[in-house]
Amino acid sequence: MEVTIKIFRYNPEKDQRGNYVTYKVEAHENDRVLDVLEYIKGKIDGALSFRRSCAHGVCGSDAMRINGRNMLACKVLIRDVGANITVEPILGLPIKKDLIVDMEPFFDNYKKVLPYFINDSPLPADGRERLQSPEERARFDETTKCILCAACTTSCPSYWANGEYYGPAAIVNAHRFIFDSRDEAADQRLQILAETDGIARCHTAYNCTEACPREIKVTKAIGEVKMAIMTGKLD
Amino acid sequence: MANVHQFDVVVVGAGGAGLMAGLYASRGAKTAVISKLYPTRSHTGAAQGGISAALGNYEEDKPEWHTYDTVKGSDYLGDQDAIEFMCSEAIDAVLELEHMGLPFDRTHEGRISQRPFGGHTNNETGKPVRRACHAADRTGHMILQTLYQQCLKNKVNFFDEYQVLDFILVNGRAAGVVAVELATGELHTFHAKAVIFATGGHGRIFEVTSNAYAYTGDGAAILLRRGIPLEDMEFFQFHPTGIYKLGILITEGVRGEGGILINGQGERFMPKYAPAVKDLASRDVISRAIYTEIREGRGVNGQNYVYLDVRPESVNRYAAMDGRTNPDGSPYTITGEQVLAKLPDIIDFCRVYLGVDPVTQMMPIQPTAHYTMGGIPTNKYGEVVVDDKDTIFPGLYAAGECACVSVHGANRLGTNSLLDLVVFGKHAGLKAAEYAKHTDFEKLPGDAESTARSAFDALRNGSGRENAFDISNELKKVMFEDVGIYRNEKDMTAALEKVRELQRRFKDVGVNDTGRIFNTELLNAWELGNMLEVAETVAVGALNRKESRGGHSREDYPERDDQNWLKHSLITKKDGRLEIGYKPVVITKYQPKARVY
Amino acid sequence: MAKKSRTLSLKERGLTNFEAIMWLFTRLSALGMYALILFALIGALVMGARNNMNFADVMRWAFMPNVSHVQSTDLQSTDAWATPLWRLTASALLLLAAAHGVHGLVVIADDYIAGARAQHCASVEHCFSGCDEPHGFVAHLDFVNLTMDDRRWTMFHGLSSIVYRR
Amino acid sequence: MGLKRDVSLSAGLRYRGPAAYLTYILHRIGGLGMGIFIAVHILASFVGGRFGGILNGIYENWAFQIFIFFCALFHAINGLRITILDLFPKLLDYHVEAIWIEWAVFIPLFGVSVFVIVSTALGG
Ligand SMILES: Cc1cc2nc3c(=O)[nH]c(=O)nc-3n(C[C@H](O)[C@H](O)[C@H](O)COP(=O)(O)OP(=O)(O)OC[C@H]3O[C@@H](n4cnc5c(N)ncnc54)[C@H](O)[C@@H]3O)c2cc1C
Ligand code: HEM
Ligand code: SF4
Ligand code: F3S
Ligand code: FES
Repeated sequence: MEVTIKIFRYNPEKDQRGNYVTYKVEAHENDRVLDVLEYIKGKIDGALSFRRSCAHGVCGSDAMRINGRNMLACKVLIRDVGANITVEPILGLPIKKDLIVDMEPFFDNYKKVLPYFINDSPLPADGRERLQSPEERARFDETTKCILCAACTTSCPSYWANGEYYGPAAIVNAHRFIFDSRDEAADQRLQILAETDGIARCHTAYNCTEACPREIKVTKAIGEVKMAIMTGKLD
Repeated sequence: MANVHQFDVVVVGAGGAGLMAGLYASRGAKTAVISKLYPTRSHTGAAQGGISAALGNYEEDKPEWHTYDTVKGSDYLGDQDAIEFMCSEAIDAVLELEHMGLPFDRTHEGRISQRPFGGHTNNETGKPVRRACHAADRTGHMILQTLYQQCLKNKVNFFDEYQVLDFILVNGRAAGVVAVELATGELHTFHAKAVIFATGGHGRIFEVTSNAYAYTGDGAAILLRRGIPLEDMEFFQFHPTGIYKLGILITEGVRGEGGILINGQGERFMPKYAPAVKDLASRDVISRAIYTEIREGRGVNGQNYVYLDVRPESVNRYAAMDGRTNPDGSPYTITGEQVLAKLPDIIDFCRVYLGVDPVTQMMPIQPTAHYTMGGIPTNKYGEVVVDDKDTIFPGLYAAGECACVSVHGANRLGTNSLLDLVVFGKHAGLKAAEYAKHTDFEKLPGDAESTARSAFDALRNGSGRENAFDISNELKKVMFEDVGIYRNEKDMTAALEKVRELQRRFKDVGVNDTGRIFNTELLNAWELGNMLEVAETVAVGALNRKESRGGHSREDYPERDDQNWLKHSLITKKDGRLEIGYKPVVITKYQPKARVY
Repeated sequence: MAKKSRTLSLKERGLTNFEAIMWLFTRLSALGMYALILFALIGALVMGARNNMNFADVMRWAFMPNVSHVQSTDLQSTDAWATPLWRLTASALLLLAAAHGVHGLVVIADDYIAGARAQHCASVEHCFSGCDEPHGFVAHLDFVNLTMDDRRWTMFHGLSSIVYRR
Repeated sequence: MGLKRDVSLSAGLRYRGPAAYLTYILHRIGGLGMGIFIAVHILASFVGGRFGGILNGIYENWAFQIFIFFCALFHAINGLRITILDLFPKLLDYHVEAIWIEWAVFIPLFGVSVFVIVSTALGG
């Protein structure tokens, strides 16, 4: 079938501002949008730039706005979006070129929530694993899935309004540790998230949950962090 | 030379191996980790099934069994000293990951949960043993995330989105690397005492592959050009279960949980090929079995695929037939919910890409190019060795999929790669830091960047008569069809000819994008150059090896030939031509014998 | 695997931060307003508002149980509405609504108006000082909170100044 | 080099978010509407005179009453949903249903009110 695809283009070395270029290409309905982009890059305009690596939704490289909504280009098929497609960079991060945005502010926010395991207590005497029941493990299973694709944070109206907001991705990654029964720094992370640019900026707009390609219930994770701050209970 | 950075140790690649190396090197030396992708985008994140270690959390298991299974899996081409080393370090390596916070699935006692995987057995009974430690079906993702997190915690220096183009060697020692910063297009020279390559594999030279776009063999190609040999390049693993046409991997864990393979006539065919372990035989065996079924007309609807069936009713039926039991002796059964809980990502892939729900439908699968067994030759400490006498190249290290220790020999067992990353990544990091401590910097040559720059210039100024996309597709097709699962003299000779023709045509590739900022067209073209380089070594190696062993099966030489071929091959590039040499296999405890499952 | 049931103190969990507290306050005040509105509505109906007022006025009373709102309808006597109970209810509702509303406006202002570059324009006092007792009081309360923190203070200045996108 | 981080209000509003995104926007408009207009209303009553009279005139206008009533009713009902879901995050699993319920409550209530306001305006 013929697909009409309108792509946001911006060449920092030539253009003052971005513009849209429309391409018409042949594609199969089971093709990924990423395949179409690859084809355009390979055969029509080699300069078209975007990030990609794994091509099956596990590396988080290719979050972009497809038909007005954040998705991974490698995880959405033509049959899901139809023959008229608009592809734009994700919102709220500086645009470097075409569909490539500057990810540094995103990773900077991520790094603020101490996104690493902290436990300074001595290891079990036998040197084996720290024990954790299957239930305790299940408590934070969902948020371990995050691939840091930024689809959530760049879909959040609060983040658009204010780039200082840590954003849903950072909170999701804090959640992964706050509710890990083996971790010992929940209080530090909660204090950070209780700050002005933390959870108070989330107004339950839900765009993040809808955007997450890993189907993490982002809003729910944020909600659990909020209630941990309000009640002090970590279960 | 405006952009010169100086570090004791430079790690190229930020996947599992690179991060582990970076973590350990930075404890003893000033270290930089350079990666063309953001670290968390590395392909380690795609690994699904698990990481092996004889923890014995469910049932008896021993490192010796693990060692033997790996030796057998390698079809006796693996170096047994290195394998023994890896399998005995495995337990501590996995526990260390747990101590770093990795969220493994748990047993009821709260220990790390394990699942069976192809080729891992109880050596006494010959039955599959639970050795693969897992975090649902995203074990690699969790390893990658955990290691990256630890690197952040320990303030490791990262250069994200810097693509390494060249290796600098001075007086036969490592002196650094040259990289391009994607965001600006500027070249940077990293002056170093020790360089660790951890750039991953090159599965993208095949049409149907589970590998990432980034798997273009950069590390191997860069070093090949600099005169370092590559070992056992003919050995490439085809994973039996990739999603039909797309190649996306369906983990072996599916069969570990009881999934079975069904041909177009609705029969379970693996008992014919591996009577003892059936669907849990080693990968090369199953891939060939599937191919044989397809070639004999028993593919589904006459097409190139068969089914993988993990529907609970099928699993339970066949598990009862096989007499499979739980650790407590009760019959093994599984429910739809358990399938969902244990394999969430697989279910998701099938729904998204196939519109198939594995809980109620069978998945169409086909073998997919998966893992690079060969690579940069190293010893068990990650030190690169350049000849048959294991002579060390001072200051140069390699770890992970780009390296060939060799612990995987002719065929890698599932879950052994993640183990390889962690164990040899760590030792490469330690060795490099130690080496740097006792060494001075080599003086940088004045024109360190010139090779990289001229490679770029050639692409920028190419005539443009040829299109890189077309060349790339032709390469992938010919490699998959003629240097794939089944190989023979005639087809491979033609394929090699084709690869060389493509190399010539590549000289006429021109890049349209003249910009500097994120010039992905230029970088992709450069990567294509690497793929062509690496593909040639694969074809040459495969054509040369006149026997069938592990992942290398020749129709014209169907038997393993220990008499003549129980040796590693080393391919070196001299004056633009590939030369083949050999190196003995280290055999300690296990004498080669017939490999039956 | 001993279950560590921990409860963190206010300070340990960061609930000393103004925004975090206000997040909770916004929710609790929402519930509070519901309670008061329901109370006022029932009160109005019990006092026979059905017979004396039209639907709109009942609503107006429920949302703003303020004597002046009754005055502007054509009731014979407003005495019943002028008891301390209703004055208290009215004040409480006004208090909650104003604190809730003012904070809400500040949140929106913070999102869409850049504080630092905002012109020095009509300040908080100009907006609120003319109001009757409860308003002035609540506005002042929030104002005190505002002045505690530079960022919020400048933000508030921005509130009534030109809209500027970051 | 590169385009600055720049999310205009219109770009944000064009984002195709889920149902909850619409309620988020309306909740803001509602809160903002009430906040500003109640403040002005009080101000107007206080200032009095001709100016105040004009302002109060706007308030008495039926179209304006519909608007402000929309603000108040929607904000109140949606605010209750948010409050409940926020305080019991487990219920967020049912957020889609919650929004359906919300509209089911809001539409009849608002419909009746509009009818009353309009008929009063026409009648009186
Ligand atoms: C789908 C899939 C599933 C798998 N499942 C399992 C499993 O269950 N168990 C198991 O044991 N193994 C599994 N494997 C194999 C295993 O995951 C890989 O072999 C392993 O992750 C490779 O890790 P690495 O660190 O060597 O490379 P990678 O993780 O791929 O990292 C390569 C790094 O090198 C960088 N790089 C590459 N080229 C350059 C350059 N020119 N300049 C700068 N940086 C560069 C990249 O940016 C990246 O950071 C699986 C593999 C795949 C594809
Ligand atoms: C029963 C009555 C009310 C309820 C249940 C209610 C509920 C809420 C809730 C829960 C929020 C938080 C939104 C968020 O942060 O995500 C909120 C915000 C807000 N409220 Fe109310 N509210 C009520 C009355 C009022 C009144 C009377 C006003 C005006 C004076 C008002 C003005 C605001 C404003 C301006 C916001 C900020 C909007 C935003 O952040 O998006 N509210 N309300
Ligand atoms: S939470 Fe989901 S959308 Fe957000 S960064 Fe992680 S994977 Fe991406
Ligand atoms: S979209 Fe934003 S406002 Fe909250 S629920 Fe998600 S973070
Ligand atoms: S390319 Fe990896 S997530 Fe899309």
